[in-house]
Amino acid sequence: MSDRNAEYDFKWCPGCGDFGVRRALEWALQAHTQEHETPQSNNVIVAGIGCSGNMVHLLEGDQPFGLHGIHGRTLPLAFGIKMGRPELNTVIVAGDGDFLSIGAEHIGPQAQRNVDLTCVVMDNGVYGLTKGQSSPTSTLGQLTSSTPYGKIETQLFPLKMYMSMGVSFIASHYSSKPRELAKLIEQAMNHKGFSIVHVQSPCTTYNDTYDLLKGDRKKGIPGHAWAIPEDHDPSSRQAAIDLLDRPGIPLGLVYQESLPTLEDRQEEVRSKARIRTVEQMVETYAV
Amino acid sequence: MSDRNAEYDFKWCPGCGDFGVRRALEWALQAHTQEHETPQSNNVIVAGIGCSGNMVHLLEGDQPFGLHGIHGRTLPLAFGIKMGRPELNTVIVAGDGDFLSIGAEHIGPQAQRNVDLTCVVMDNGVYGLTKGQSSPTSTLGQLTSSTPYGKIETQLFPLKMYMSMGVSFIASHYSSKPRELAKLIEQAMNHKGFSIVHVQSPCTTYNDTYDLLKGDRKKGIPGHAWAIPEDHDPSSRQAAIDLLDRPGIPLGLVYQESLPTLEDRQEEVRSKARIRTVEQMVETYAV
Amino acid sequence: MQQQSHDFVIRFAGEGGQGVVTSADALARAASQVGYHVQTFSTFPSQILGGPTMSQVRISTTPVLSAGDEVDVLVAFNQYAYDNHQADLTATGVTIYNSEEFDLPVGGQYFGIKVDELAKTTGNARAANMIVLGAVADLIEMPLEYIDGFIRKRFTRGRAGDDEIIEANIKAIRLGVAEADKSGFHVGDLAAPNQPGYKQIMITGNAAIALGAAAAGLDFYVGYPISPATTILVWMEDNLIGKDKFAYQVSSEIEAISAIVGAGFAGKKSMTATAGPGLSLMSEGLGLAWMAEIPCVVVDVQRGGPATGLPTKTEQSDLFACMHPAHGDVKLPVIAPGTVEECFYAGAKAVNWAERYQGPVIVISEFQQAERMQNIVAPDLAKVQVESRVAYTGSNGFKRYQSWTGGNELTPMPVPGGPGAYVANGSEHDEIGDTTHLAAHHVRLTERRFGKLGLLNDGEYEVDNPDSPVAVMPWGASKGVAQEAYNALRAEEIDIGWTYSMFLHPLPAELLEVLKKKELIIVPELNYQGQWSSMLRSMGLRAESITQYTGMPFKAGVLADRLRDRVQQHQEGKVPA
Amino acid sequence: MQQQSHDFVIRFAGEGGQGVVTSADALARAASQVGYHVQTFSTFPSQILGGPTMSQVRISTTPVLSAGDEVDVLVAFNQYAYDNHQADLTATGVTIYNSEEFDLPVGGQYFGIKVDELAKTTGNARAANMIVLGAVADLIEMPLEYIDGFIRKRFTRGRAGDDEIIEANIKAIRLGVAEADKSGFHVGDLAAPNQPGYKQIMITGNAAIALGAAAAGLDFYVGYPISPATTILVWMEDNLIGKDKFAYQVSSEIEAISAIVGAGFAGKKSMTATAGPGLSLMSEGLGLAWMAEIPCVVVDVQRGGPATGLPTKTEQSDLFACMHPAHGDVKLPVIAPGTVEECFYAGAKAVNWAERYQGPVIVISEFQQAERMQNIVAPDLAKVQVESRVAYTGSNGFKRYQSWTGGNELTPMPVPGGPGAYVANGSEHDEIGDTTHLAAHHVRLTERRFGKLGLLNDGEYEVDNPDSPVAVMPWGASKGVAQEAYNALRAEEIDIGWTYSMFLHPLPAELLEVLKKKELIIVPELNYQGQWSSMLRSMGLRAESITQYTGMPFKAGVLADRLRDRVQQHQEGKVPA
Ligand SMILES: Cc1ncc(C[n+]2csc(CCOP(=O)(O)OP(=O)(O)O)c2C)c(N)n1
Ligand SMILES: Cc1ncc(C[n+]2csc(CCOP(=O)(O)OP(=O)(O)O)c2C)c(N)n1
Ligand code: SF4
Ligand code: SF4
Ligand SMILES: [Mg+2]
Ligand SMILES: [Mg+2]
Repeated sequence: MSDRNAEYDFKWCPGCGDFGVRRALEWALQAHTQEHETPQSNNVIVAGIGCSGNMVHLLEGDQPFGLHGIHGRTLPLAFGIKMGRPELNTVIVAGDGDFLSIGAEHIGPQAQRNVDLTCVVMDNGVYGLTKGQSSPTSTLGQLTSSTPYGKIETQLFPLKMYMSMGVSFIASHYSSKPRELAKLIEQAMNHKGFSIVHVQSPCTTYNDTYDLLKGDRKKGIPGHAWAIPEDHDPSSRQAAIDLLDRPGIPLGLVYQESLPTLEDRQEEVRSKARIRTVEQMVETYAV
Repeated sequence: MSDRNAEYDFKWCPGCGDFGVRRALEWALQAHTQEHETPQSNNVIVAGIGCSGNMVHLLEGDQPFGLHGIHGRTLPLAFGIKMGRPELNTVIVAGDGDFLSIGAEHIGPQAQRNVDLTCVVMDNGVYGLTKGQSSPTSTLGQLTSSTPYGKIETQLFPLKMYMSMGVSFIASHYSSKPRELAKLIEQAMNHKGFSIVHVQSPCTTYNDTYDLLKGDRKKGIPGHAWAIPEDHDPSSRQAAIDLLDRPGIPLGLVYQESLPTLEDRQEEVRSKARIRTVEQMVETYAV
Repeated sequence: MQQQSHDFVIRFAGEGGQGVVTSADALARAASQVGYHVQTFSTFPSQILGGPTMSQVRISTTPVLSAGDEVDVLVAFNQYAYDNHQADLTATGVTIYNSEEFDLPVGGQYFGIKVDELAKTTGNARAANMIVLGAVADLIEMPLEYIDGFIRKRFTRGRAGDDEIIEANIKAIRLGVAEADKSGFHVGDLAAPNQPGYKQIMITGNAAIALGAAAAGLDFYVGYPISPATTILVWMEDNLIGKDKFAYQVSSEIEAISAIVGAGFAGKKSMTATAGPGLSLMSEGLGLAWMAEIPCVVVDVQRGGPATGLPTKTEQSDLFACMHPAHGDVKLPVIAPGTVEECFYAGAKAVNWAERYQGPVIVISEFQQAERMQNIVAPDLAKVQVESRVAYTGSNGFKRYQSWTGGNELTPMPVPGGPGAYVANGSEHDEIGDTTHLAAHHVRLTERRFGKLGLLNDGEYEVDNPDSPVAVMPWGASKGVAQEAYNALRAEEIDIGWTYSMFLHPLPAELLEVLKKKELIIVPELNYQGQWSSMLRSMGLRAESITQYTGMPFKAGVLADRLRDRVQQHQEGKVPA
Repeated sequence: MQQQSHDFVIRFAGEGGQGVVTSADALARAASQVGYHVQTFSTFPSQILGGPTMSQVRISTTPVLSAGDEVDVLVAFNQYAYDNHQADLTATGVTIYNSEEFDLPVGGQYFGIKVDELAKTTGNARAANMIVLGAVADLIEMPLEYIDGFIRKRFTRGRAGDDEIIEANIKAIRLGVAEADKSGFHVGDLAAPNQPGYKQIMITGNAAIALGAAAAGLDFYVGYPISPATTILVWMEDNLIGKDKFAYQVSSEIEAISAIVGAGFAGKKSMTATAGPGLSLMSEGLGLAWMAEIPCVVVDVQRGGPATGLPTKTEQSDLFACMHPAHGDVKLPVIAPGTVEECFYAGAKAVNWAERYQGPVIVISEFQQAERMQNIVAPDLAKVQVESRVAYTGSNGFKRYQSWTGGNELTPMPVPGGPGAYVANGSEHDEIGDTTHLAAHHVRLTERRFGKLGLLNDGEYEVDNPDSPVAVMPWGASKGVAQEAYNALRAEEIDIGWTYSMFLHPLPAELLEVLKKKELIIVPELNYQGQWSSMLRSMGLRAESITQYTGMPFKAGVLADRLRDRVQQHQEGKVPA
């Protein structure tokens, strides 16, 4: 966290998309703490391993708590935090490799539990920190240091996968619009349940997709990214599915559904359960 | 493999669905070896850990090769076999816990590679071998030894997940119709690409769903399982998606798509690649 | 008057579902209620229903140290059971068999009972077990009122019909007695129990670990099913629930370890339990807990290994994996309870240690102890100390990962929601948890991580005959049988000492001093490599193992012989072959 | 005539992107082409672009054992580089700095060059590095034709314009020389090289491991990116491709280990490479390979641990994890190459061992060796033996898991598609691989699994001054620096012996005999716990460590001092504090 810690020796490359995402996250945290009148210390950032995850050390200003664990385990770590301390606003920051490759197994269970977590996934279609190997969102045929003859796996489409897994809040955006992105992240934090904000955050060094995303007005080349139309109804599953059948990167809230959260269901169980003191537990073994 | 090995001490409970699946698998292997005039030794069964996986020891008659590894890793083990030896007919037998819980991370990558594997998943909605805990396909609220107050996770719908992940052959059936099931498994073996035959294989001891699946004609109670209509077009993604939106368990071939397999793409790479002898590799380091 | 026996072993054997376990359970409870010491041992088949099962009860007037090598009374519910177990009978042992299932040639040391037929005559077909129990009681001359008392207690549930059931069962007992009388066999005369002056409970090793952890204030449990640890998960689902407490089944062991690290970071006392395969999957997560200094407890209930191994067999072969579970410089605190009673205190101490040194703690138990049932002194909860981490309460800007060079308390740990925000980091880090690769931080924090272990210096230990140059040092569930063997050798006046602690790491300092003086430390352990003696040697001690890797516990007699030989060799100055 | 120096250390330091590494690389190649021995050592920042970087070249007339403690010539591309590295200069050391970037007060042992400005005058801005090289060459009196020759070789690519480029670079060299002359500084007089009588290659440790494995017939490689092992994955993607051969990036280390086990089972020679965090994730899979007896190779290129640790630092702290990676009774063969040359033979031997004993083999290397570039004797491929498992060729009904009680060949292994179908099983099993829990099978197969290790008895080793009661025994990449320290002590006629093998398990039997005779074995190792000496002690040897856990390699001088002290203490009969 540069200002607190001059010594910290990682820096993002000039132009890295993660700069924009950091701004957006800082704004969202501010807005959230103000709205809920909670202290910054009530926020916990659970970071993946990657250039993206290093964000937890690069946030500026008043610091939240952080957990920078091991590669691919942000979700189960955050699940443990949230199951134990539901009142903490817990936010995951991770890359496409961390979240969708080595950590892929953990998305489904959180969706089925509808744990009240907010995930900010920084997708650059490449492994940045290890210097440019292919990731699940790299395109078929893409040349990377680990695919010298082109990637031979088809590209994963995370948004569709989130839908099929029952994630209850799904948003998509890119790093160049921090203000809009901040709003989405804030919405995600306020959503009661499992939220994923999937952000295109280009890697200027190994996979610079800025032009692709934005296109070129002068040259009349349309960008891959397109704003979700005003009239899209995010509460409609079918509308969301249709939206995701369109090519390119939608910008905005794709889907939001209000469902019981893990916390709600834990409370239900507690209300049903026969709650025993330790003394009573011992008694059950009396000879 | 009871007849070869009197000493093997695991038995399925009377009525276990896995008996029917075993028959079907034996028939499918026979048909496949006959059709392709390959020896039984060309078949490899990669088994998960569970009552279901024990099938690899219970197959009767002429024996294929088997790999009975560790819990949840059938797919990457089979991927290694297939990538190294594409000519081997490699079949996975695993349970819902093994395939969809601890092993869930491995489905996506095989789908994106379209590895030519056949998976026979025996879904009984419970962990059988460990004596009846809940699994991803247990229903919300289901009472099991590990959910004394009811399961508080929503149920996973594997067929929909397979679709969204791009699995190129998806079939669904149940254990009580071994002849039909055998046909599907045989089709899956013949499908060039990643095939999953998802079988409802009831656990008579911990989660007996026979009546639920079949219903009761006399009492006029309809069964959950229903035959996929003749006119269903398995080559249509949309048709498959619509089919899966209907409640209950479809019986038959849900979806089949012909795509390049991993093997095809490996060959492509080989044809592009600059292939070097070890001598030539050494030369590249000459001072 | 013929002299009395103080110790009997009764084994019930048959198919799963024939009441093998329930009969053993009933006998054990009946005996314990009147003050006998009991211990049960059971083996299970791999299959789910049916399959050959056995469950044996050892009844004694003094504390039971092991399951017992030989059987005094065998109850065989089918032919297979008789064929496979009769060899374990003592010379005077007698078999009771179910003559509705099979028959045996006349003239052997056995007699048959038509159990179900007789049961019907009591008006309660379910009373079959009691007929068997009656016969057993008669053979060892256990006073019937003991069993009657048990029956009254068990079936007095304030329901209509209780009395009928009680009457039927008591009648069944009498029918069994009559059968045994008819047979003319007599196995011995069970001495009267010494009424214990304390409150006792009857519990299994796994339940005791869980109960101990709960007693130390466990808040959070997650687990993934695996034999023989599953019963801890089930126990927690039933018991660890309440305000701010919860237990939950997760999707894998990788999720389990990650979740308890998350909960531990968030301020919760958290735990999971698994067996070898799960422990291997927790490797990276345990390294994270060590590196980021997060309190949590992992229970490893060992089974036969490696890999999927032997899920229903006992072994002590995960010790290396528990001490050094991950890459890098890591050595975890390891507590290895050796009795059902120690299981309770191990569970409690593990939670306390995790909180005290702010890191992961391992409890290593094993199959033979997991479902072993034993009557033990009821733990006095008032005496169970409950420790909680020192939570940071100051203002922000706290250096959570500051150097620590000793003292009786570790620097406090900030808790999310409170002051002192920092990053709990699995990469090497500076004082506030930011990643760094500077040598100075790696050096001082490596020393902090290992230095903290010095706070765990309160482990109890046992030493007997301290002046002997040779000592036996069992670990884990081999303790009881080793003690039995040791006692036998001491009775022969062989010069051998006893050294034991369930605290394998850190090893109590005073015990280490005792061990340094030994010319030879003999470690009986159930693994191939001799894992514990190998670690003792790496500490500079002269240790050697007596190993067994059959999947079964040691037998006291066999172990005594092997110990005797080794001690003699040593006395004669021979180096072992 | 002034006397000549046989050994120089030149360090280039600056921002990533300023040509630090390319300059070092050019100097190393130029020197090696004329027959000097060279070794490079570099450190990298955590960030991807820019950041402080340094790369140093040691040039010697005799084989280079370590990176070198002190620097003779420092090339500083910016102020930060000068400030952070000038302390490492020898008393007579000189700094060349880029005076376009910063300036230094007059009067120090340094001089500035306006590199880019001068480069332009050559008509080729890219020639900047050559100006620096010219200056360096002049300072150490390296004949210019050496560098000219290198330039001609490098830029003669049969393209139009080659000549212009060559000319410009040669001109740049002369400009650099002139600058150095102007400065009046002179560091020494580099002795002439001994033209090597053999073919040599210039290669890094990671590439050498990969090349060695390929030479032994590797078929199949999968890997997941992780520093410092990623370059092996990239190498394989570029090279391991052809009929029946393939390399592939998978989705995790758990998939990687599982995939190579699958491929190994299917008859392929398979390998993966990772670092500590990945090794921890491979724990369960390695146990499976051991249990089911599947040949495969895992390379662990160590970095600082535990957990995510220090990805760009060097450490030798994964040894425990490599030997005992999983729960249960497992002890894997471990090969720890100590030089770039040994990396090649370690890669080859690992593949051969895996095939020979039908199980997993570990190669343990480390960061400091991964990207170290060194000119070594070109391996004679004709001499590299290639072993393949004995595949079963008989009829069906073969007992793949039969008992094996020794001999010079293991029982054959059936290959899918061929005869002898069986189940490769991670649960304990009978002869045909069906799961069993019978003691007899667990006993005989445990003995088979450990007995097989006896087949790996062909490891080479080194012993020097064998009669000394004390010996130094380094392992892994600390070998070179330890040898340098050892040579220094021997030059002082201190009585100390040398013992070394890259084969840590199984340890060559003859070496073990030598070690048993030692009163003291001193192990210099880069970890906190003294992992190797602790294992030696568990083998009954009198070993002790000299540890360092800074993330940096040992310095030869410092190590020599620590060794000298320890030897003296021993001679004076002192027990170390
Ligand atoms: C278990 C493990 N495997 C591999 C690594 C090496 N590693 C560090 S970051 C990373 C992936 C980075 O890609 P991504 O998650 O997309 O993040 P990015 O750097 O692109 O933001 C990998 C493979 C690791 N630290 N731990
Ligand atoms: C790593 C690991 N964790 C847990 C287990 C214990 N275990 C054995 S089978 C099984 C799950 C069985 O459920 P499923 O896959 O549905 O198969 P079924 O028995 O229902 O056919 C589990 C958790 C194990 N063997 N290995
Ligand atoms: S490598 Fe790519 S992702 Fe990483 S910091 Fe640089 S630009 Fe950003
Ligand atoms: S427990 Fe269930 S799944 Fe397992 S064998 Fe019995 S019936 Fe089949
Ligand atoms: Mg990325
Ligand atoms: Mg199941």
